[in-house]
Amino acid sequence: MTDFPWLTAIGVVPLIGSLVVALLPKSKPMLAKQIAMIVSLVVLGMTIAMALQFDGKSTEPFQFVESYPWIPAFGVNYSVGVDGIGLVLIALAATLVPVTILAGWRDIEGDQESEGSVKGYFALVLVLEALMIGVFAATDVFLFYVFFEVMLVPVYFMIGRYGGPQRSYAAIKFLLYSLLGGLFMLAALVGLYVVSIRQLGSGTFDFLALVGMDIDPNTQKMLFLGFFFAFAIKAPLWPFHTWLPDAAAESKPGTSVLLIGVLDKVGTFGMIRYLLPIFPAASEFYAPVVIGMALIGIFYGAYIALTAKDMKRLFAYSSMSHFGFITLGIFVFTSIGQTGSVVYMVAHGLSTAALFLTAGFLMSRRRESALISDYGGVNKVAPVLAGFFLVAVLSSLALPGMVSFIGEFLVLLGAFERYIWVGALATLGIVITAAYALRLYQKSMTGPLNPSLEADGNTITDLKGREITALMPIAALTVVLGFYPAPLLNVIEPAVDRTLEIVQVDAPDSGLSLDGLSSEGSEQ
Amino acid sequence: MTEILPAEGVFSLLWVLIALPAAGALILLLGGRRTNTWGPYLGILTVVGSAVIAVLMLLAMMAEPAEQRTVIQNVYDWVFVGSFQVSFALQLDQLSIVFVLLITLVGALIFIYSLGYMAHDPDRRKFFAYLNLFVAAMLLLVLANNYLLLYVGWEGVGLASYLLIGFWQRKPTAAAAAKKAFVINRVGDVGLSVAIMLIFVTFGSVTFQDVFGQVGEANEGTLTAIGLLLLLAAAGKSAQFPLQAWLLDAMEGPTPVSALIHAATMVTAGVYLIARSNAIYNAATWAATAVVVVGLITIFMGAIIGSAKDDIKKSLAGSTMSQIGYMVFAAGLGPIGYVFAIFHLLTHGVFKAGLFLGAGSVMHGMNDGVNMRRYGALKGVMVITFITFMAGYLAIIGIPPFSGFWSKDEIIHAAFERNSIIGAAAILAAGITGFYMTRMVAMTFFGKKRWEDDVHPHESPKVMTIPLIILAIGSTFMGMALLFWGNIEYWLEPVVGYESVPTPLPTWVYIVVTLVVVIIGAIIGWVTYARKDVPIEAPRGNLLTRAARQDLYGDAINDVLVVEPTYKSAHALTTFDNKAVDGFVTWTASFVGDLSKRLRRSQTGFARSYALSMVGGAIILLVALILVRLS
Amino acid sequence: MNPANYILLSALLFSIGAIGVLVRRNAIIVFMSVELMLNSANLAFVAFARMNGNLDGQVVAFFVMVVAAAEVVVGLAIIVTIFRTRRSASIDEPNLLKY
Amino acid sequence: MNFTPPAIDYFALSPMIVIFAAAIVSVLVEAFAPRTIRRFLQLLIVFGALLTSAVLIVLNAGTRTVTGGGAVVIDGPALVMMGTIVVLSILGAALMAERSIDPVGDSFAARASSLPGSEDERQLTQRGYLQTEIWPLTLFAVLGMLLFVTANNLLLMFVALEIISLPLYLMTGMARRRRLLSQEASLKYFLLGVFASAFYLYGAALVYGYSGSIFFPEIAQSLTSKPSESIVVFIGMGMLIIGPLFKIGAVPFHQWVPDVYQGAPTAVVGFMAATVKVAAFGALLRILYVAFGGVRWDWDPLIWIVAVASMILGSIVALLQTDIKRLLGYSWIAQAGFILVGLAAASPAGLESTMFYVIAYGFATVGTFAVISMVRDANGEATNLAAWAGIGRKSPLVASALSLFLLGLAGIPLTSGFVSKFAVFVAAIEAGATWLVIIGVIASLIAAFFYVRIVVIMFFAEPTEQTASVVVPSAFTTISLSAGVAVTLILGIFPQPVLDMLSNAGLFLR
Repeated sequence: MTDFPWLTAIGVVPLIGSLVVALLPKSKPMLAKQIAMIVSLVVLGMTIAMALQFDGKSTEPFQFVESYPWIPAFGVNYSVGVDGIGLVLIALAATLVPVTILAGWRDIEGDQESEGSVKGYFALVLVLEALMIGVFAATDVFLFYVFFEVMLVPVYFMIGRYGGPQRSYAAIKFLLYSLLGGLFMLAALVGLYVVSIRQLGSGTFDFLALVGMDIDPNTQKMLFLGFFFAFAIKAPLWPFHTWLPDAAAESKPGTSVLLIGVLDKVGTFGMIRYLLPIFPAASEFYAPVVIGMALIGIFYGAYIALTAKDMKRLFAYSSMSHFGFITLGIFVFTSIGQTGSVVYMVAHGLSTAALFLTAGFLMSRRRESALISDYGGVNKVAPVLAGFFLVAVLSSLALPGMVSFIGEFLVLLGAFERYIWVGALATLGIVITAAYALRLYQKSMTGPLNPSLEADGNTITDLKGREITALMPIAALTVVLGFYPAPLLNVIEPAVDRTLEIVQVDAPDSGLSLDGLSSEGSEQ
Repeated sequence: MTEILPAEGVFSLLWVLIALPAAGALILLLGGRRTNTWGPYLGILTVVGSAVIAVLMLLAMMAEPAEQRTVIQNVYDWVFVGSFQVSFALQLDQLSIVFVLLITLVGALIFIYSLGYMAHDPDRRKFFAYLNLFVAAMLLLVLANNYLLLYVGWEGVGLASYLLIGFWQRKPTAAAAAKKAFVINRVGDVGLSVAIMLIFVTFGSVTFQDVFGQVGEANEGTLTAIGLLLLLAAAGKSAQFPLQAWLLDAMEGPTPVSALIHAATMVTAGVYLIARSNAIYNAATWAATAVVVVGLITIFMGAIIGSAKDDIKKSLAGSTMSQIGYMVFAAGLGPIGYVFAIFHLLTHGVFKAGLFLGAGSVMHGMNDGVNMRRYGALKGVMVITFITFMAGYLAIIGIPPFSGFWSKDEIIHAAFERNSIIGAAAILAAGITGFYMTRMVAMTFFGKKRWEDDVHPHESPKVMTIPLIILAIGSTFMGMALLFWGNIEYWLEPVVGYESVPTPLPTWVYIVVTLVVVIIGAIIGWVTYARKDVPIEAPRGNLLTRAARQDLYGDAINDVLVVEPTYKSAHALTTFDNKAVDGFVTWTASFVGDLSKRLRRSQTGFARSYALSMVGGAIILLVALILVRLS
Repeated sequence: MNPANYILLSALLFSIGAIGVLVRRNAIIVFMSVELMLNSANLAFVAFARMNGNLDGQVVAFFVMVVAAAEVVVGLAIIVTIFRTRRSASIDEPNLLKY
Repeated sequence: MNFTPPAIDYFALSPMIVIFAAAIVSVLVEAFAPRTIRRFLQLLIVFGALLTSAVLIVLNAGTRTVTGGGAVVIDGPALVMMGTIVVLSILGAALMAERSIDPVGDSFAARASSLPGSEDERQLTQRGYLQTEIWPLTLFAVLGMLLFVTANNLLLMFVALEIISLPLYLMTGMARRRRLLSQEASLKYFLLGVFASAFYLYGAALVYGYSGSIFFPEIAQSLTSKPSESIVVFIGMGMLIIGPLFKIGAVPFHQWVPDVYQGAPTAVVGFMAATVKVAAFGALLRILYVAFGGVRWDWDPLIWIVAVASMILGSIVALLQTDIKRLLGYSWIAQAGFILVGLAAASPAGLESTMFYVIAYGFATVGTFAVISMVRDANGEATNLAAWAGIGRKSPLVASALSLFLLGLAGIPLTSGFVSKFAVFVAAIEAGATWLVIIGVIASLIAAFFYVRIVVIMFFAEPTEQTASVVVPSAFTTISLSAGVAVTLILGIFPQPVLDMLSNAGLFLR
C-alpha cells in the first residue's frame, strides 16, 4: 500500500475540475463539457489505479487511510479510508459520472436556460462526484454526515434548474424529504456524540472508536431510529419513497442516474456501514420491522410499476422494489445476504444507468415525452436502441448471466438461510418484476410503429456513436460481471464478514440438521 | 459408483462446445448489418463445429468403461461467498452427451433448413444470432454441473425463446406471446430458485454430485419440497399442467423455432431436470407421484387440444405437450422410467422436429397459411414433404418399426410395471394420439383441395427438404438403433439408474393392446377427416371440442385467477400510493400552510394587541414559573 | 408599618399603567401610562430601599427619572412626527405593517 | 472625614470610553461642523472609534475584572461579546455609510422631521440634502450594547438597555423611502420597547427588594443563602428577563420584530439585527447564569416554553411571507428559539454554543441585508419576493452569496449555521433536553422550507419584467457582504479557532 493520499486526491480532482468549469466564460459551453469529460475520466483512471492496489486479503478494516484533526473541539477528524464496500461504490460512482456526462452531452442545450447553465450543469456533476466519493470514503461519522447533507445541494440544483415542467416542486420535495431525514440523523448524531463523551471521556466521531463502545440497548434503539430514518428516506424504503418518482420524473436522465444509481446507495451503504456495526443490538431488535418494510417495498414498487404510464416513474418504482431487495439482504445478517446486497447495489447502479440513459435517448427523439403510450414498435426503426433497452430491461429483471442476478440471488439465498419463508416470499417478486419489465419493453419497443412517432417531425433515428459509446461500457460490465463476479466478491466479502463479526449474529445453522419445511430451525 | 474424472483429451474442449455458438451469437449481434451476407453461414458453422466435437466426445466416451464416463471441467470459480461456493464447471456424462448430440445435430439440421425458410427475411442475421444464443444456452443447461449454473442456461434458453417467439414483433400477438411465455416461465423459475436455495440450505452445496451423494442424510420432508419445487420449474419450461398455457401461443414464432425450441430441445429441459435429479425423486415418493399425475394430466390435455385445433402448428404444439407429458410421466415412475423418458425424449426430438419442419414446408408452399381446413390433397404436390411427414406420423403414433413405437411402448410397459390403471391411461392417450395425428395427415395431404384461390402449393427447395429427409430417416430407424445397438437403458443406467419389475401380463399383450387402440384411434380419424369432406368453416363441435379450441380455457383460468387480480390490486395500490402515502405528505404540507395562515392573523398590526400579547405572555410565563416553584 | 402596603400600592400603579397601555388609543396617554409603570417601579425601589436599609434602591429611582425624561424626549419626537403625517395621535391608526 | 474614590480600571473600560467620547464628539460635529465636511468627519469618527475600541478589546483579551464599583464586569464572555458587537457594528455602519446604491444618496430621510411627501421634503431631496444624525445615534447604541453585556448590576443594565433602545427607536424611523412604514415601525418599536423596559424595571425592583442588592453576585448569594425563597423573587426574575427577551424578540415578546424589520431602513436593520441580538443574549446569559445560576431548575422550564414557542411560531409564520425583510424577521424569531435551546442547557457548553450561534448569525445577517439593500427597482428596494424571480440568472454571484447565507441559516453543513446548530444541540442533549432537540429538528425542517423557497425563486423561476435589478455598490457594502460570506464559510469549515477562543474565554466572572 502506498502512502499517496489516493482518496483525497480522487475527491479533490473533480472539485478543482468543477471550479475550472464554473470559471469558464459562458460563451464556451463545448469547452466546459470537454473539460468535465476529461476530469471525470482522470478520476476514473485514478480510481482504477487505486482499486488495483487494494488488498483484498488485508486484515485492516480500512485501506488508503488518511486522518487529520478537523474540529478537535467536537472530536471531529477528516479521516477517510475504504473497505471493499466503499471501494466498489466509489468505483461505481467514478464509472457512472463520465458515462452520464457523455450521455448528457446534448441534454442541456435542449432547454432555453441562460447559456451559463451548460457549464453550470457539468460543474455541478463534478461537485457531486467529489461529494459522492467523499461520502463513501469517510470513516468519521461527522464527516460522513457533512457529505451526506451537502450532497443535497448540487442535486437540488440539478433537479430544480435542469428538469421538466414540475422541476421546482420535485426539487423542493426531494430536498425537504432528505433534510427531514438528515435532521433526525443530526439529532441522533449529536446523541451518539454525547454518548461517546460519557463512555470514552472525550467525544469522538471516529467510526472504529464508536464501534468499540457498547451503548445500552435503549439508547441504541433511539439513535438507531434517527440514522435509520435518514437512510430509509435516502434509499428510499417504503413508505418514505414518494419523493423518488417525482424527482426521477422531473430530472434529466443524467441526474436521475447519479441520483438513483449512486446517491441513493448512500442509504443502504449507511445501513451496512454505520447502523449495523454501531447499533448491533438495535439492529437486531428492529430487523423484523425493517425486513417487513423491505418486503412490502419489493412488491409495492413492482406492483405500481406494473401500472405506471410514465417510463421514468416506472423506473423509480422499480428501483424502490430493488432497494427492497438490497435492504432485505442487509438485515438478514448473513454474509451471503449482505454480500448480495452490495453486489446488488453495484448491479442496480448499472441497470438504472442503462435504463435511464436509453430511455433518455429515446425521449430526446420524441419531445422528451416519457409516456409509454407515446411509443411502440421502436425496434423497427431503431434496432440498436431497442437492443440496449432490452439489455437494460433484462438486467433490471435480474436475468441470470447478468450481475444483477448474482446480487439478487445471493440476497434471496441469504434471506432464505435465515428466514425460509421470507426468502421464499421475496422470490415471488421476480415474477412481477419480469411482468412489468417486459410489459414496458413490449409496449414501447415492439408491435406496430406508433403513428405519433412519424407524426409532427418526430422521427426516431437509431443511436449515434456517442450514445452507443456511453451505453456500451455499462452493458459490457453488466454481462461480464454477471459471468465473472470475482472482482466484486473478492473485495466485498471480507468487509461484510467484518461487519457481521461486529454485529455478532451467529450464522444460521444450515446443513443437514435443518428441517427444511419448518423455519424454526433457521430463526435466531 | 461412478467416479468423476477431470476433463482431458477431447473432453478438455468441453467449454468450446458452448463457446462456439456463443461466440457466433456475439459476433452476429455486435457485427450488425455488416454480417448480413455471411452471418447465417457463420451461425451454422459454429453449431456444426459443436456437433463435430460432440460426436468426437461420444466416441471417446464409448471407449471408456461405463463407470468412467463422467468428466468434469472446472472452468473458473464463479460465485463464492462464505460457504456458498459455486464454480463455473461443466459436467459431461452419459445423460448430458445424448442431449448435447440431440441439440447440436438436430440444431444443425434446423439451421440449414432455416437458410431456406428464412431466405427472404430481412433480419435473418438476427434470427441466426438468436438461434446460436439458444444453442449455447441449452448446452450450458445440460452441461452445467450444478443447479445454479443450470439456472443460467435455463434462463438463457428462456431468453432465446422469448426473442424468437417475438421474432416477428410487428405482429402484436407475437410480442404478447413472447412476453407470456417468459412470465409464465418465470413462475417456474421461482420454483427453481427456491429449490436451489433449499438444496443449498440442506446440503450446503449445489453441485450435483455433492447433493446426490448426501440425499440419504436429508429428511424426506425437505426432499419432497425440493422435488415439488423442481417439478414446478419443469412444468414451466416443459409446458406441463398447470403452466402449459404459453406453448400454444409460442407458435407465433417462425416454424424452425417451433421445431428446435418448442418441440425438440428446450421444452424437454424439464424432463432433463427431473431425470438429472433422479436421486432426489427416488427418495421422495410423494414428489415422484406428483410428477406422474402432472404428466398424465398433460398427456390428455395436450392430446385433446391437438385433436381440436385446425391450426397445424398449434395442433402439433398440443401433441408436443402430450408427448412431453409422456416423458414427465415416465420420469415420475422412477428408475423403471427415467431411461425411457430420455429415450422417448430423443426419438420425439427427432420425429417432432421432422413433423414441424414438414409443417413448415407445407406452410411455405401455402403462403404461410396454417389453417388445415384450407389444405388437403397436398400429397401429390409436395411429395418429399409428404413422405417425410408420414415417417414422422408413423413414428409419433408408434407403429413398429418406427422410432416412436419403441420408446412409447417402453413407457407404457414401465407404467404397467408400476400400476395397471395409469398404464391403461397411457394406452388410451396413445389412442388419442393416433386420432389427432391421423386427422392432421388426412386434412393436410388427403381429401379434396380446399386451397385459397391465390395459393399455388409447391415443393420446398433442397435446403429445406434435405433436413426433412435426414430427420425422416432418423424417425424411422433411430428407435431401433438406440435400443438394440446402443442399448440406451444400460448406457444411461450409471446416471439415472435402471431397474425392471415383472408385470402381471406378458409384455407382448401390452404391445398388441396398445397397437390396437392406436389403430382404432387412427381409423376414427381417417373416417371422419379423409372419407368425409372437411368443411372449410369449422363446425361448432361438441362441448369438449370447443373447450379444446380454447386451449381447455387455460388462458381464461389464468386471467381470472392471476392476471386480472394482479392488475386490479396493482391499480388499487397505485391509487393508494397517490392518495394515501403521498397524500399524507402533501396533507402535512398543506396543514402547516394553513396553520401559517391562521397564525399570521395574530399579527394584527395594532400596537396595543402586541402589548396585550406581551402582558398575556408574561402572565403565562409567571404562572408557569410559580407552578414550577410550588411543584 | 408594614412595607407590604407600599409594594401593593406600587403593584396597583403598575397594573393601572399596564391596563392603560392596553386600553387607551391616544399615543400620548399610552405613553403616560408607561411612565406610570416606571414610577410604580420607583415607588417599589424606594420602599425596598428602606426595607433593606441601603441606598441602592433610591439611587435607582433617580436614574430611572432621568431615563424616563430621555424616553419622553425620544417618544414625543416620534409621536409628533406620526401626528404630523397622519393628523392623529391614535396608535391604532398606523396599521400598515401586519401579518 | 476621609473619602475613598471607587477603584476604576480605566484601561479595562477604555473600549466603552472611546465609543462614548466619540459619540459626544460626533454630536458636536453635528452641531458645529459645516455640512460639506460633516459626513467625512462623522465617518472618520465612527469608524475610527469602532476600530480603536476593537483594538482595545483585543488588548484587553486577558482582562478579567470587576470595576466601576462593581457595576461593570469585564470577563471572557463579555470581551467576546464586546468584540463581536464592535466588529458587527463596523460592518453595519458600513452598510449605513453606503451612498452609491440609492440614486438620490443614502437610504435615510433627508430630515426625519419633515413630512413624508411634503413640499419641503421634495425640496430637500432636490437639494441633495443628506443628513448625518444617524452617526451619533449609532455610536450611542453601540455604547449601550457594550454596557449591556458588561453590566454587573440591575441598574446599569437598565440604563444600558435604554441607551441601546432610544437611538434605535429613532434610527428605525429614518427611512428615506416608504416613510410611513418606517415611522409606524418606529412608533411600535418605541411604545412596546418602553413597555418592556417597564416590566424589566419592576422585576428589578422585586428582585432588589428580595435580595437587598442590585448586584448580580450578591443576588446569587442571597438566593443560595436564604433558606426559604419567596415567590416574589421568581416573579421578579420572570419580569426581569422580559427586557432582554423583548430585545431578543422571543415569543411572546416578538411581535415588533417583523414590523421593525420591514419598516426600518435596510441598513439599520442589518446593523441592529446583527448587534442587538448579541448584546441581548449577552445580558440574558449574564442574568440567568450569574444572578440566577443557582436556581436554573426554576427558570429552565420558562426558557423551554419560550424557545419552543419561538422556534415553532417563527418558522411556521415565516412560511407564507411575501416580503423578504419581514420573512427574515420571522426567521430571526425562529433562530432565537434555537439559540435559547442552547442557553437552556445552563452549562459551559450552553454558554459557548450560544455565543457561537449569535456570532455566526450576526455575520450572516449583515451579509443578508447587504444583499437585500442592493436589490432594487424603480421605487427603491424591491423587498417583495415577486421581484426576486430569476435574480440568480441575472446576477448569479450576489444570488449565490444570499443562497449561502440562507443555506447557512437553514443549517446546511459547511456553513456557520450548521456548526452553531450542532453545538447548540450538543449542549441541549448533554443537559438532557433531547425532546427540545427533536422539536428543534422539526422546526428547522419547516424553516428550511422558506429559506429554500427564496433560493427557488432566485434560481429556478424565470425572470419576469418586474424582476428587480442588482445595483453595484461601493466599497462599503461590498466589504460587509464579503465579510459576511467569508465568516459564514470559515465558521462552517474551520470553526476550530473560534471555538478555541470561546472555550478560552471561560465562564462569567462571579
